[in-house]
Amino acid sequence: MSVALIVALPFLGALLPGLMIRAGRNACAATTGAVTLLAFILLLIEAPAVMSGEVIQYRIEWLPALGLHATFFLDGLGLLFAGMILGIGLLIILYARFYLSKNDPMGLFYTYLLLFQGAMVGIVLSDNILLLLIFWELTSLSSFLLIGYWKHLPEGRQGARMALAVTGLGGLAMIAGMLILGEIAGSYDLTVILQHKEAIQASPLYLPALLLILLGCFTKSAQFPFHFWLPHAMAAPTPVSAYLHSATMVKAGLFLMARLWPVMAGTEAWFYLVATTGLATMVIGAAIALFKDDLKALLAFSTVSHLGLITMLLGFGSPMAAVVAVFHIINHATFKAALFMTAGIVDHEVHSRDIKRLGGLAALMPITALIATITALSMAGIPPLNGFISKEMMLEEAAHSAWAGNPWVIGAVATFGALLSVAYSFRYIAHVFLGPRRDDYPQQPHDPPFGMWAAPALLAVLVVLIGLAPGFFAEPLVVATAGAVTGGNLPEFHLSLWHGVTPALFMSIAAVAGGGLLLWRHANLERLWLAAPRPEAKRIFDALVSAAARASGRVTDALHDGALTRYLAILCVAAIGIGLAGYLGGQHSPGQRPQLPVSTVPVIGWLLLLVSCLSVALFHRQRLLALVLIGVIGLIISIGFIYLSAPDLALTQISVEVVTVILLLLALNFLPKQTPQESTMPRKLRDAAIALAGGLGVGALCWAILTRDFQTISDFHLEQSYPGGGGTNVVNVILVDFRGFDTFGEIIVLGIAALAIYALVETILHGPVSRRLRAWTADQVEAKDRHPLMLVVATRVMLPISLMVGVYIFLRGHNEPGGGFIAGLVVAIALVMQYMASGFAWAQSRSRYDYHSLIALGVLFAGLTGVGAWFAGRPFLTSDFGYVTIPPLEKFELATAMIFDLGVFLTVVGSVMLALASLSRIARRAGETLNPDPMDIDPSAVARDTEVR
Amino acid sequence: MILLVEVLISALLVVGGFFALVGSFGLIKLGDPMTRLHAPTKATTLGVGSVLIASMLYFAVIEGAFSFHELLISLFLFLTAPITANFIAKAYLLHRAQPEALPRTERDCGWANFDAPKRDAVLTPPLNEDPAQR
Amino acid sequence: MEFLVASSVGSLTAAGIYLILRLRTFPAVVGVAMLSYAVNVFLFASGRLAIDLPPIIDKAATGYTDPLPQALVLTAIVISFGMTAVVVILALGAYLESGTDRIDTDDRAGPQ
Amino acid sequence: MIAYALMFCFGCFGLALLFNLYRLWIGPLIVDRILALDTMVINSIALLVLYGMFEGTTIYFEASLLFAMVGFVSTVAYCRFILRGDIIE
Amino acid sequence: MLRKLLPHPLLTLLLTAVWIMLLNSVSLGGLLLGLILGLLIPLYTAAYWPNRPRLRNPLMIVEYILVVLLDIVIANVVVAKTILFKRNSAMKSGFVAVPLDLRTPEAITVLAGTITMTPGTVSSDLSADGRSLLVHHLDAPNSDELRDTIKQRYERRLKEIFE
Amino acid sequence: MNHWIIAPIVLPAILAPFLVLATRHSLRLQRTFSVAGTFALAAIALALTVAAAGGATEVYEVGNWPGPFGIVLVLDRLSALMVLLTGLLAVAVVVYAVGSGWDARGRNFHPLFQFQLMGICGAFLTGDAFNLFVFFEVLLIASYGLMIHGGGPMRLRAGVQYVVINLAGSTLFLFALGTLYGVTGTLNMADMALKVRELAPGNEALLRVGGLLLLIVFAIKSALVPIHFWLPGTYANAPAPVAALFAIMTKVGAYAILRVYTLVFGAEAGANAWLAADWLLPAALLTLALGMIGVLGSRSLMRLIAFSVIGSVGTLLVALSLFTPESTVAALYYLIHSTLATAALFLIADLILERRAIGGDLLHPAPSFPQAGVIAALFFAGAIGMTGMPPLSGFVGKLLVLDAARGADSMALIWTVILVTSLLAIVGFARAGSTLFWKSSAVTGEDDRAGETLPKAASFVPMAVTVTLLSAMVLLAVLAGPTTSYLEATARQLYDPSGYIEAVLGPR
Ligand code: NA
Ligand code: NA
Repeated sequence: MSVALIVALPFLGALLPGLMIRAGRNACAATTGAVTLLAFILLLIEAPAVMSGEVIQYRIEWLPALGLHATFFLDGLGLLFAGMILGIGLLIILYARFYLSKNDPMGLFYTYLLLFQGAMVGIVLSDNILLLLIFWELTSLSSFLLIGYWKHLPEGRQGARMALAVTGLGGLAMIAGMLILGEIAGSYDLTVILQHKEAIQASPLYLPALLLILLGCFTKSAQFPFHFWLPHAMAAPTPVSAYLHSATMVKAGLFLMARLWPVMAGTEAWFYLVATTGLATMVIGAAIALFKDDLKALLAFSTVSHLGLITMLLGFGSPMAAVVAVFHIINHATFKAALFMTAGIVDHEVHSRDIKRLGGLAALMPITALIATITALSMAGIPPLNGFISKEMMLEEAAHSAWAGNPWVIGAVATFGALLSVAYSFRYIAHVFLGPRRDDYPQQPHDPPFGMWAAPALLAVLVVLIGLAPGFFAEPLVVATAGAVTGGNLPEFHLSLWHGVTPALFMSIAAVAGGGLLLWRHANLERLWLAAPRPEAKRIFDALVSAAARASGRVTDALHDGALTRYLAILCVAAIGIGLAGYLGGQHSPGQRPQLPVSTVPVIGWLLLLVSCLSVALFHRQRLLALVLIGVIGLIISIGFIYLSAPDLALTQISVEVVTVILLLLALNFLPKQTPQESTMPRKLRDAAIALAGGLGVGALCWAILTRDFQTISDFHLEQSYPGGGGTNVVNVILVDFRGFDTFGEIIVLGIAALAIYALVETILHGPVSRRLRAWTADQVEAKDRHPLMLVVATRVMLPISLMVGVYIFLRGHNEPGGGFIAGLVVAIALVMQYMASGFAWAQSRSRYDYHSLIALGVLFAGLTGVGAWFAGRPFLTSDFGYVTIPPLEKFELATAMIFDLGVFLTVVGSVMLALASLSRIARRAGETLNPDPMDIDPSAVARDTEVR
Repeated sequence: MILLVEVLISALLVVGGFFALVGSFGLIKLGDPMTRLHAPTKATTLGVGSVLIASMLYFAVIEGAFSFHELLISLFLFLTAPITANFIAKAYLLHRAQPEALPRTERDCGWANFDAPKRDAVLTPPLNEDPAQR
Repeated sequence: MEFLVASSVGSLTAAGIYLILRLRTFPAVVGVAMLSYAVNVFLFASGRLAIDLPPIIDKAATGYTDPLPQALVLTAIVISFGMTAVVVILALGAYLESGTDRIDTDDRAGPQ
Repeated sequence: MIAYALMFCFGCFGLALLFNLYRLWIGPLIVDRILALDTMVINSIALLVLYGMFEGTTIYFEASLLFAMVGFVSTVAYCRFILRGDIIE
Repeated sequence: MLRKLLPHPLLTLLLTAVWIMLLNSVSLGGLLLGLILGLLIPLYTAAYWPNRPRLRNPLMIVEYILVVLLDIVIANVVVAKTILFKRNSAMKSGFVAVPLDLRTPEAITVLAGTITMTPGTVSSDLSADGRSLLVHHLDAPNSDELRDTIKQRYERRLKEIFE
Repeated sequence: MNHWIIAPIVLPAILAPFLVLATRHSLRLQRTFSVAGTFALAAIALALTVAAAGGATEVYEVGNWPGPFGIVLVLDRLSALMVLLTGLLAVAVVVYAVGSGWDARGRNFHPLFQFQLMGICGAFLTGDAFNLFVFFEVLLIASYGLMIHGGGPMRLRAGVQYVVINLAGSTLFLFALGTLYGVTGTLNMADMALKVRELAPGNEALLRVGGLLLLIVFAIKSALVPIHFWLPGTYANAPAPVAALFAIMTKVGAYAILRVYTLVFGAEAGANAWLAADWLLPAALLTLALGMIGVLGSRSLMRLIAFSVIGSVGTLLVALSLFTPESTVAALYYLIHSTLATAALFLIADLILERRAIGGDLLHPAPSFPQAGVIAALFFAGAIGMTGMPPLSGFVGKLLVLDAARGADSMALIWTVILVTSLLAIVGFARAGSTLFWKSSAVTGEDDRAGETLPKAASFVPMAVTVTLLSAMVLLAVLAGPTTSYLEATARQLYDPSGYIEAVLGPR
């Protein structure tokens, strides 16, 4: 339980700093510190048991489907890392309290810091590798925030993004690696995985898993060639650099290598990948560090170098090397965190981190100088400090390792690395603190307040103590930790300052001497270094990312440039292609259905249709003509429907077509009347080819279906129409009864269309369009009479007759072709006729129906008819009907379906009229005037008027 | 009697077909849109009219069920055909005819196509309110 | 007869496809209308063809054509009418707002 | 006899439709094409009536009626568009 | 009161007839429903037909219809002959203005319709004040004669019916 | 018969006309009813989900006509889940729309919104192929109305494109349905499944044509490459709350694919089993790749999010295309997640666009804006969700997808694409976020404080909604166990369609 709590505490506490900042900066820091301290204490409570070899576990079931569980375990390795994370974390919190300026949002900083801390603790205490992945990614995210904390600095932004990109890449690789590992081991639990060394190393998937996991580790731990992100992350505030980039996050990779050491290490692949990478990183990092003038950059690359060292040790695969690795991890954490803090102090006091502008600070800030010197000497590996011991042991291991059969390569290169390390460490001391006292500092630097140097001082003390008495101060922890790393087969060893006269001693002496020499000739070497061509990692990375972004942008823009016509062409080709593939992919036998005979008139109709289709394609640029042709096609299709026994379809088709044409004409009035000739010939040919392919495909499909027999469910509808649905027009009974639900949806579509049109017109009329419309002038010659007398008179007679026809079609629909929908259209067309004759305004002023309400009522009628069935305990839309006889009249039928159909009727009328009304508003905004009279000239009215007026 | 009616029906059908054909033939034969307008408006109405009468007779006598639908269709056609012709003529006049070439109205105004209505309607400014909302 | 219907559907489709690939909104709308004609006939034809067998229950009838596709087509006609109405008004609105009736936009710079 | 007459009549109206198609194709004015369409509608109505006689059924009459109404409205609409631009003003 | 409930008695009659025509059968129920609709629908549409003219001489309508039907038949034969046998260039087509004495819009419409449906003439436009009718003739050697025929044969009768 | 099954359709279908009829002139009343109705819908959906969790497939025979002759609605775990997701999303969106005042920027927002919900719920519940078409149309036409809500030239032009492409899609839907009916003679999906099993071999080719055309239709809806083109323009130009609601729209396509190709073309379809799988996987991988490339390559915020939607659809369909119970669990989990993530991101984008006076939608540095800090945090969280990083549910979802791909023939390819595109997304979102928030603060220095003057109350509701959506993702991650066990049961139901078929057609 407490293991889980140690992980959870930083997360739970993460909100507190944000809240406490109102109580002041001290309270904020204290709260953060208290949370961390609490976790640290919990850890210490468990420490004795762990040191004695116990493993503490805690498990919460989370996601069995995946094998992802909240399981934690605490062993020596976990203890060391968790202790480091929390312990150094405490010091960083203290340090940051004084480091951050008043302008920096401190609450946010501590929140991020706690999040990061929790994620780190999570990594080192996870027993489930998927859970570990989660924490792993969380460290990337929280470090992104921490690095970018000073968001106004471009370096901070770039550094944060680079760190995120690189560690993100590694994290993703690791996901794959971990999943493979889990696959091999049959579990995602580390405690289980660590038992399966043989199975894992024998698996063919071992190498991919290893590569992927190492990619994650190397990126996180800034191993060559992924070392470049680390220095740029140094744009972060110094506490962040000290914490993330020396003590914790960069060690996550090391931790994982150590964690998986028992099952992954010991193979050739492991050795060559890990040891070589480590060695290379150690030397390259050190070389770069030597020539960095920025204090933090120097320290950053020194960190890279030391991480390489540790990686190399882990790569050796021998238990003793692992022991050394663990020991150096501890030592590095102590001196490097302290060094970062001294660098921060210098920056804070002098306002510069440029070595070239520093020097002689020992006299001005003696305490800082002392701390820096001790820790830097430890970094250089000078006795009697802790760095010396672990470096000696490292050189010893290096001396005993052979690379590709060559026994001295590793030793030599490692010594060279150590030599460089000595050089930059001495440089840090000599060029910053020693030398003549300078007077060109903007203000006199002096030692900071106690709170700021307390933390590094404590670490410096540790550096000395471990150096002097490693057996007492470090050995138990190293034993416990290394025991965990090596999986129990720990060699006999003893940590001490003096190892005797070993090859390592001579290597060490060579390193110190060579390092001194290098520093002495530093100026000359620097000239050489600067003159030498070397890849600037940041520039490469930036170029890579921006090239990727640019390429992505180009691909994206090229594909998604808004050319709908191309999108549609692709859609058509895709549909044709997949249809063809489907056809070719299955058995096909030609149909056996006898075909209907062909007589002359249908052939003529067919000819008409074909010619009209061709004409539409050819003449479509004359838009009015295209609409006339649409009219022709609609007419022929309607006749076709009648001929082929579908009278309802014919009625619907023809009336829908006329309303469509009217709508299109209304819209066309404000659109260009001609389509310009702008397609190139190849394009036309391409489109024609697609069109022909589509036409052929659809035609062939239709033919294939028409010529084969089939069994259909509609026999039921034919049988049940009269007895069950109470109507002889099966199509209508299907519409209002069997599949009334479809019709319900359909009228809603219509209603929505009208509402959407209305909303659209409303919106555009309230926008800039309104102004443009006011300035609109007709683009074609206009006749002078708006409402010719003859049409007005004719419609006066036509309207009542048409309404009669509408009622008739409505009433007979259940038994004969017709129904609510067609009736609605007939009535709408009759009204439209009236509107065309006498103008919208006049006609509208005669009937004050609210079309919105008509639509709503229609849908409600239909819907409530459906709901009504609930009260009879029946499902939605269950119909009922009965026959009524009132003498002396004939028997007639009453059906609930009629009410439903009435809803359909109302919706249709309302929708059509609302759409037309909306369009006429555009015209009105375009300057059209209202007509108070139904016709332009009424000769009889003139006679009457002269009397009245 | 039946035979007589059959002959009558057949004759009507033949006449109807013939006139309809002539009407549509005129539509392609005649040379100028205004004259073309004559062909379908007249010939076709008689063509369709004959067919409608034939149909009425047919259903009444041969099928034994009176049918009045045809009357209704005729009513519609007779009501609409002149209006359609009038509109087509106006559309033609607007774009193809010179107003000066037309005979004078012998009134103090021109033809409605080219001259604004004499007793002009009192035009009101555009309303801002939405007619659909009233 | 089957051939006539199938080839009609094919030519309606071809004309429709050709038109929706044009560069202006109006031809596209006309193309959409053509396509809905095509698909309505296609859907209707999926119930096979029959002459003078309307699905009106009648003792004298010798058979009935499949009523179900007819009902489906009716629904489809109405729906495509609604859709056509919306798209044409939308095209008009876009033209009035933007001053162009080109159907392709230039999305490369992203929306304003 | 009626059957022959019907056939003749079908033929006439069919041919008439072809003539209409020809006018529709060549135009040259849009007015010509509208006229062709209008004539087509009227010829179609006759064809529907003939078909009703041929099949001995009256269920196609509503369609003829509707054709008449709709043909009128659409012709007027096309012409009004030419005349005034706005067909409902 | 009665006028409000029965704004168009003739129309009601016409609509009832239309209903029977639609039903295609005569039955008591059908007649009743037709009558009800014939009463209701004009109540709604009356607003669209203000200033309905009163027919002065309804019986005259029958005579008029017979005359016109006869003319239509003749006109068809004449036009058919013209179309089939006359060269396009030989046709004497052109416009003629017919001044109107009629004032009622309904009457003018009927006249214009009649002209369109009868021999070789199409009513093409009205004058801006509605008192002159523009008629196109397909093949009329003497346009004055044509105008007189129109006025004598149709307008006179309509004047009697409507005004 | 349980009438509640149809309630998610009938409630909005009645509410919408009621809004038009009774409350058209009062925005306040509209809001009250619309919000209340949406909450009621969510509550009903929750109850239905609880009912469905019992494991029985419930059928509602509309009009009291038995399947396959009438239209049936089917409530099983999958449909219940989808309706629930719709309900919850709708609550968030409607509250946001009201809180941000978006609903007042045009007419008829609430009726259109309710109709949209009706269409979506209908599509999830129906057991009839043609009825599915009808509901697709309902939800589409409502979405047209919503998409152009508020107007503006770019939005309208994008609207035209959206509508035209979908009209083409609807046409294709009917072609597919016609073909399937022409071959099987039925429209009921359960019945169709049976008919497919007994199909004469000579009809196979036509059946496949129909089935694959249908796939194209659903692929358009779910924005699968190469027919995804409509999505960026549409989502980038739609009003943000509408775009947030559209988060469920692509899922309708995914749902339909899952339903049809497990039920009709499932294991027992003989030679036509798993008809969609071979096509779906490569397309889904391409979708994922193009989507995330788009995230990296976008120069405006709305487009970036739109492309991330495409990417997430790709991930979802990759999982779906494997057609195993495990992959379906992963797909459905990811579906829930990506719906929440998409919605959250669009709402966050709206918060940004509402405040960013200069620069608008473009990813260029511009002066900082009020409340940038809080919104940056929200954006960061949203981006974490979308890119699939912990602790939000995207990470779990991605792990599930990767895990489900284990053992598939193309495992290496799938893993590579998913992981590499994740990196693209991470980099893309990081660039966008740092440009929007970090560079912005650099442009004017430190006038973040300007935000403090803005009335906080006005932005409380929108922010609260956004935070709720983000929290929902955390919750989804925390409750991954129970969620996946529901989804496992769902997948079991899907891969053994006999229960569904028996429920619809009776025992045979
Ligand atoms: Na029912
Ligand atoms: Na319908």
